[in-house]
Amino acid sequence: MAETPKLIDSKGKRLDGRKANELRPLTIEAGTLKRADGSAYLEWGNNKVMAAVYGPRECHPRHMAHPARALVRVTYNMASFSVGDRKRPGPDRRSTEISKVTSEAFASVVFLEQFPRSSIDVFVEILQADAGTRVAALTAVAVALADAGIPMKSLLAGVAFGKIGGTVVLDLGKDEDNYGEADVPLAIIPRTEEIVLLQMDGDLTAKEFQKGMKMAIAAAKEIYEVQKDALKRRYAVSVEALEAEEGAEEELKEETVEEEA
Amino acid sequence: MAETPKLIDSKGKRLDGRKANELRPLTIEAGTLKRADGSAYLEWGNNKVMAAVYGPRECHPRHMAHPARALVRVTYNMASFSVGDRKRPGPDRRSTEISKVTSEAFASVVFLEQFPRSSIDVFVEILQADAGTRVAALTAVAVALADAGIPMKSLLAGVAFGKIGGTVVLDLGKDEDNYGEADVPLAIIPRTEEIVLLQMDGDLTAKEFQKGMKMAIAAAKEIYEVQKDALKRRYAVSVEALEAEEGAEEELKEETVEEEA
Amino acid sequence: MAETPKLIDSKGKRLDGRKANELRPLTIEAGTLKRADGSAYLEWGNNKVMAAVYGPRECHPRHMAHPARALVRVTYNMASFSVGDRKRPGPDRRSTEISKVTSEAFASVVFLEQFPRSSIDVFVEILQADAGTRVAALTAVAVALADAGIPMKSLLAGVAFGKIGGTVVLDLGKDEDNYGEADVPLAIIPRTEEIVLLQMDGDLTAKEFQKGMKMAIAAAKEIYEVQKDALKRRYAVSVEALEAEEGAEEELKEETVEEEA
Amino acid sequence: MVEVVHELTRTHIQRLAEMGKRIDGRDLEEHRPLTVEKGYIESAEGSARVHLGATDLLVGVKMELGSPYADRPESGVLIVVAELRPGASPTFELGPPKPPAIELARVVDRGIRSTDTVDVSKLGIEPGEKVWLLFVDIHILDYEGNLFDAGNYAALAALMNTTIPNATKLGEGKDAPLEVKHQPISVTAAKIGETIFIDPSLEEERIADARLTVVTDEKGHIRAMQKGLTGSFTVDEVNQVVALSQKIGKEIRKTIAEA
Amino acid sequence: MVEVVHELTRTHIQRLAEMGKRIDGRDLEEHRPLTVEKGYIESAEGSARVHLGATDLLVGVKMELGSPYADRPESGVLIVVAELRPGASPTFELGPPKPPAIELARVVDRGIRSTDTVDVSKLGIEPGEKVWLLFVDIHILDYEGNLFDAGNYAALAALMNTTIPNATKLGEGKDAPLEVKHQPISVTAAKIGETIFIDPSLEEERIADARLTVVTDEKGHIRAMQKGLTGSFTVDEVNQVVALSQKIGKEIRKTIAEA
Amino acid sequence: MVEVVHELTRTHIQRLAEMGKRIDGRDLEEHRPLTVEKGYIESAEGSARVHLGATDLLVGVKMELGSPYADRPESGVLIVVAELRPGASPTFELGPPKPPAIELARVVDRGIRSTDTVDVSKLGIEPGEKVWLLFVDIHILDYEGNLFDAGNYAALAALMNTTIPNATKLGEGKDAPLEVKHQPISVTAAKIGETIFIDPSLEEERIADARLTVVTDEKGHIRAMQKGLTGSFTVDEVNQVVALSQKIGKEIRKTIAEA
Repeated sequence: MAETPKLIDSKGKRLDGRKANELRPLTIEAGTLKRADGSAYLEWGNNKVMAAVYGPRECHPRHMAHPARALVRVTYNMASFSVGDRKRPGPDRRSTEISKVTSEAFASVVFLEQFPRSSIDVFVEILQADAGTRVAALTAVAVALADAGIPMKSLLAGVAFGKIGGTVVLDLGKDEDNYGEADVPLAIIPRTEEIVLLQMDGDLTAKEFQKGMKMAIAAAKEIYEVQKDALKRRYAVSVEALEAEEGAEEELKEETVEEEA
Repeated sequence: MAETPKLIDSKGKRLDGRKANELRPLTIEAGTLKRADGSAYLEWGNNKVMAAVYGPRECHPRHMAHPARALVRVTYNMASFSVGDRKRPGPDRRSTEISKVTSEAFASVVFLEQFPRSSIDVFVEILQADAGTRVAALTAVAVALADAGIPMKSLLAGVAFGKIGGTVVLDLGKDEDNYGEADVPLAIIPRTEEIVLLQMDGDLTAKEFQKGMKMAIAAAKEIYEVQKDALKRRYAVSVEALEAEEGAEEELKEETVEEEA
Repeated sequence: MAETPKLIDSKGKRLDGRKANELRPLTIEAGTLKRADGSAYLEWGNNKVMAAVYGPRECHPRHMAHPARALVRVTYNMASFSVGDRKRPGPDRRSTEISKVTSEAFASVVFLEQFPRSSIDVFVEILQADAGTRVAALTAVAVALADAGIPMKSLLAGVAFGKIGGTVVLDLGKDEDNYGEADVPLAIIPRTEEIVLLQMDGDLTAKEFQKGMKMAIAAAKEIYEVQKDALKRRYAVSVEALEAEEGAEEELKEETVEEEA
Repeated sequence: MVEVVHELTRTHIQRLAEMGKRIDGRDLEEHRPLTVEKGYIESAEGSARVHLGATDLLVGVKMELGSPYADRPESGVLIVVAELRPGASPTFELGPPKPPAIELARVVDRGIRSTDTVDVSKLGIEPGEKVWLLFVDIHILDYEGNLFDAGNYAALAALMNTTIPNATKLGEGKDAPLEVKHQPISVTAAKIGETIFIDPSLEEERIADARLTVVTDEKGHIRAMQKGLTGSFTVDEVNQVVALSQKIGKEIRKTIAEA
Repeated sequence: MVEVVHELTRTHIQRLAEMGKRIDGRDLEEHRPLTVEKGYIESAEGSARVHLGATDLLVGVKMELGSPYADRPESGVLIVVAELRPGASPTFELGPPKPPAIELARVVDRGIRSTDTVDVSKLGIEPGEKVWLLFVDIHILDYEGNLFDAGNYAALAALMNTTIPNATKLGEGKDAPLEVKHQPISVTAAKIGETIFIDPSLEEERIADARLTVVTDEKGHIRAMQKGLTGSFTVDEVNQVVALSQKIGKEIRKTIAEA
Repeated sequence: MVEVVHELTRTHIQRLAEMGKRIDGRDLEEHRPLTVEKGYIESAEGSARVHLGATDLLVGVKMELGSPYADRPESGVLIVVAELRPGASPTFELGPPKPPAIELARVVDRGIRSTDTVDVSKLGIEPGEKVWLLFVDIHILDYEGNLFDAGNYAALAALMNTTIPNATKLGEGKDAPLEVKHQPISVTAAKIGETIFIDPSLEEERIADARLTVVTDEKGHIRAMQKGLTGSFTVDEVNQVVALSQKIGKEIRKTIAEA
């Protein structure tokens, strides 16, 4: 094994120059695909992520439909060229688990009862993978769902914290993830600070965990601003371009965004 | 290849001290699982077997349902740790064949016409495998079906005979199976002596075959006593413990056992 | 790699003695299977091909049925022993593609609107493979469909041309295919000269392509005669043997053949 | 509807049986005409096409270089695969082998393997590294009943026709015929009501209560058995089928040897 | 119908919870009786059967020789697989592992791996060529809730019971006990309404809003977590579950060590 | 309903065609705007993102070390895979590649392979043991028609952008650009009624009777063809599409080279 690099210096500066509680650069664009009902493209550090939403639509296969509510199905997929060694196409155990917990996270915020027997199908593609792909995916999916006009209690912000060189830090980069001591991916409802996705492995004291959670909640609010901004830019364009023909549909979307704001 | 051990001595004594027509120790316990409709746990030599029965229940997938009778589907499975070299999970060709012939054997005794469009699903797990797992499985399944209250013409007893060192013997152990000259697994209706499962490979004259069949039929009656005993112990307990709440259902089961006795 | 053999001599004579525009020997027999609704067996060079047709019949799975027309599904399969190195059973990418384009070719000539919600299922087995298996398969399938009494605008003739040693030739043999410079499999409606299947790889100028197409169209008419002859022999027999019991059905078949003639 | 048809067929077949007759005119203990064509497929190392009545199938034997099993590093590997191709019957479906195909392959395999028809210990090349894999592929063309017997006959005939491609594929020595040490012959009986029918046709198979296959060798020893379907046999019936298998096996063995 | 029953159960469970009680008589922070039987399966290199209340499962540890991962040529390989066998519950189906089985395997794996419970770097044999593969197979027999904890307990107990088959399978040296360096213990809580229930039974699991599993080590450090289901936790609730996991983990660790 | 809409679209498209026009304003022989962005994905050895009108797809080229084919022990291996990701269209489904994805991959492959665009014989490392595997993965992001051409353009552009990771992955020598010897360009026509439309949009594709793809090289030679859908072409129409492919191919080749 290669030697562990020094991930954080005595002044708390990280390999890429970030401070402990600093996120990597994050940009989001909403409505990037033509065919999907909603979509979003996200770059976060070196992650490149595309999310597409279809629905609410008739649930297939039918026996999976729920008589009283919609099913949210998120499929997380890594493109074969998104990582150093080619990933074989198709779901593996890791992506199956991420798809499951991400679907559960969004089921907590979508108003499922409005769409009995339906499915809301979300496909999120990691086109290029840096660390933190699952929270990047989750953050993009939230915007794509809003772009599709799916009514939600709130957007969700995905964010991770971890520990490197004994220090609790936010949003691990690739080397930090490989050589660090803990990683805690989260999905947070920004306004209420509720936790809807939480995974962890590594080694943390209860105190370190609590410290990290505080950083993550603060970061979730930052991320939320970037998400809302993406949606506002999208609908600023939309209003001009689409007002006439897509009026009714757009109104619903606007409302969703309003609620968030 | 390793040298063949001497499987039987001049006095007809086998490696483990048994006589030619002697079974390995056999114990059965009925009703060992909470979720299943019927269940049984069996130890036979070093075999450890758990059988679970669900049904009669609605047959899935529906297109497999028979309009006039129930479908009996036995799934025989070896746990990955049940053998020396880890078995890969999932059905292989051997277990598929055993599941098929075992399902056919039970279809000969269950009163299928009482449950049109239904399935009776049996899952039998080899937790630890000695030789003779398929007849051990079959013997356990018969008890689990009775425990589930499935009406049957009769219990089935599973038993095998074979040939080692030129001698026809009952119930081959692992070394006898590996180095012996023939193996004949059977399922027998104890009272009528009808044969409902019969497989064989090896080398037997017609005379040797006839001799083995006689031994097997006698053994089936012994095994049948152990099966009935397991069910009696189960319902002795049941009567005390469950009389009040499960009355009606138990009556049906008792009747099934009565018929056997 | 082995050295490229000289595929064509200065007099235009090929390895097996054929001229540039000469087909390998071709024989077809119709009605070779008992269970199938229609069938044909073909030998072409060293290709041995069996085609079986079932239908029109209810389409399974149902969700694939088309409300206004029949579905033609051709499954092209190479037997595991049909080639030098054993082929693993099951569809591979090559056979999936051939099945798709062959299905599309036949959808252009079958009167699909006569059989809404139905499927016409064709299974064609390459029992022994020389070069040109897909056009051999296609030629056999056309006869099997007619044998099944499926109404068609026309039979289809399959034929290939290619380039070897710089010369455009018809119907490549195995060595010609391995070492040649181009291969162009085609399905042609003989009377109208329409192209319903066309694939190509290699290197051809537009002129060479045009030259090859002329040869292929002439050859398609030859092949068509062999196809019709197979059907006439089949119905000559049929008329004697089956007139009484299969009268009505046979009439339909005769008509189909008449139309062709 | 299908049920009703089966019930009528059943009654008809049973009535004929009382007179010792069958719907296709055979005696109860008579198998259908058997034709065996060895060497039908040139691309295989061995092959045979068999018609047993209207049942039509091909076996191709392919020999490839591969790795041995860890527990038998010096032995070649024999693999029997059956494909119930969907062209052979409206009841056969596309997709990976289902239980009936697996049972067929395993029963044919059992007859060959338990007699050491092929001595796989002679098919090693480099111990632990490289051995011959011997694939016996059963390909059904037309299914009119009794695939166990037809498959066994074609597999045996194809093995008798097999050439080890030493020169062609291994590049060492000469191609040489595969030695076939035994001729296990399978005979299958169906039980309908109380009657035993040898070599059941498709119509008989469909309504049969029970099925019993017995494979015997040239000494008349029993080498493999398989009971199927949901009915039962008495011990006497089993013994009767064993005796018939021994007797009929002799004839069939001769037919295959002479093909 | 099922929905209505769940709603009634839910109301009942929540009313009891207001009084700090549960339908099976336990306290909110009390786990079900745990029994651990190490060495239950002789054919495995290590094994344990665990009952957590009526939840009944087996873990077998198999050690086989195999190839390392390309990026860790000198390390053995640890593989955790869970099979929700269809005999264990009417809701489990035949077929390849579905998401719940995969999640179970991965959460149990995470607890073992993040603590280096087994030092895989000591399970290499020939770098890049041959290493020990350590399969931890979780086999569910009877499903009555909380498979994450039961699976973790059985996996740990089975590893503590494992013998490296140096002599038996590798033919070098002596069989020797596998060193188990840490004892990660999983404790799972369900949230129903506003109440936290430790070690949810099946009835509780079915109606739970959210689930949180926390794995702690012998120092009380957090080593793995997994939140599930469609509800949410507040940060305070998460911290509460962490504290409970630390406390209950100690007891359970003792029970497993002494089994 | 869908059928009716298609019929109306069809009538509309055909009427416009009579005037030499198309619903998106293009001429019949005009392709949609093409943008090519080489090097879009840093984690790949080569990549390109292509927009052909609203059709949006990515090709990533990955180079890995692996084993050669037995019959070409000294050559590298080129593998083209297409994934019709379900986010790209409501008609694309999860699961293993279906026939349309396989056809797409094989047609793109055919163009690259028949021209020896990449000289795989130079991608061997140790004969018979170790060679470069060159994976060309076509990942559809947004499907608005004519994937064959877009896939071909992106694959070619990605190959032109590819670096052989000699130092990075093999640890020998320096990373070096992959040599691209030819520029095969695919041009696809749809036939609707009697009219030929170049580069069909999704709307046109849906109602097309027949489709013809012609791949030509820099000399104008034909290197690959694929006819699809259930209609037919006359020989004259085929020749017409060949000529158009030669002509349009030149422009596109230039666009890709300059990207």
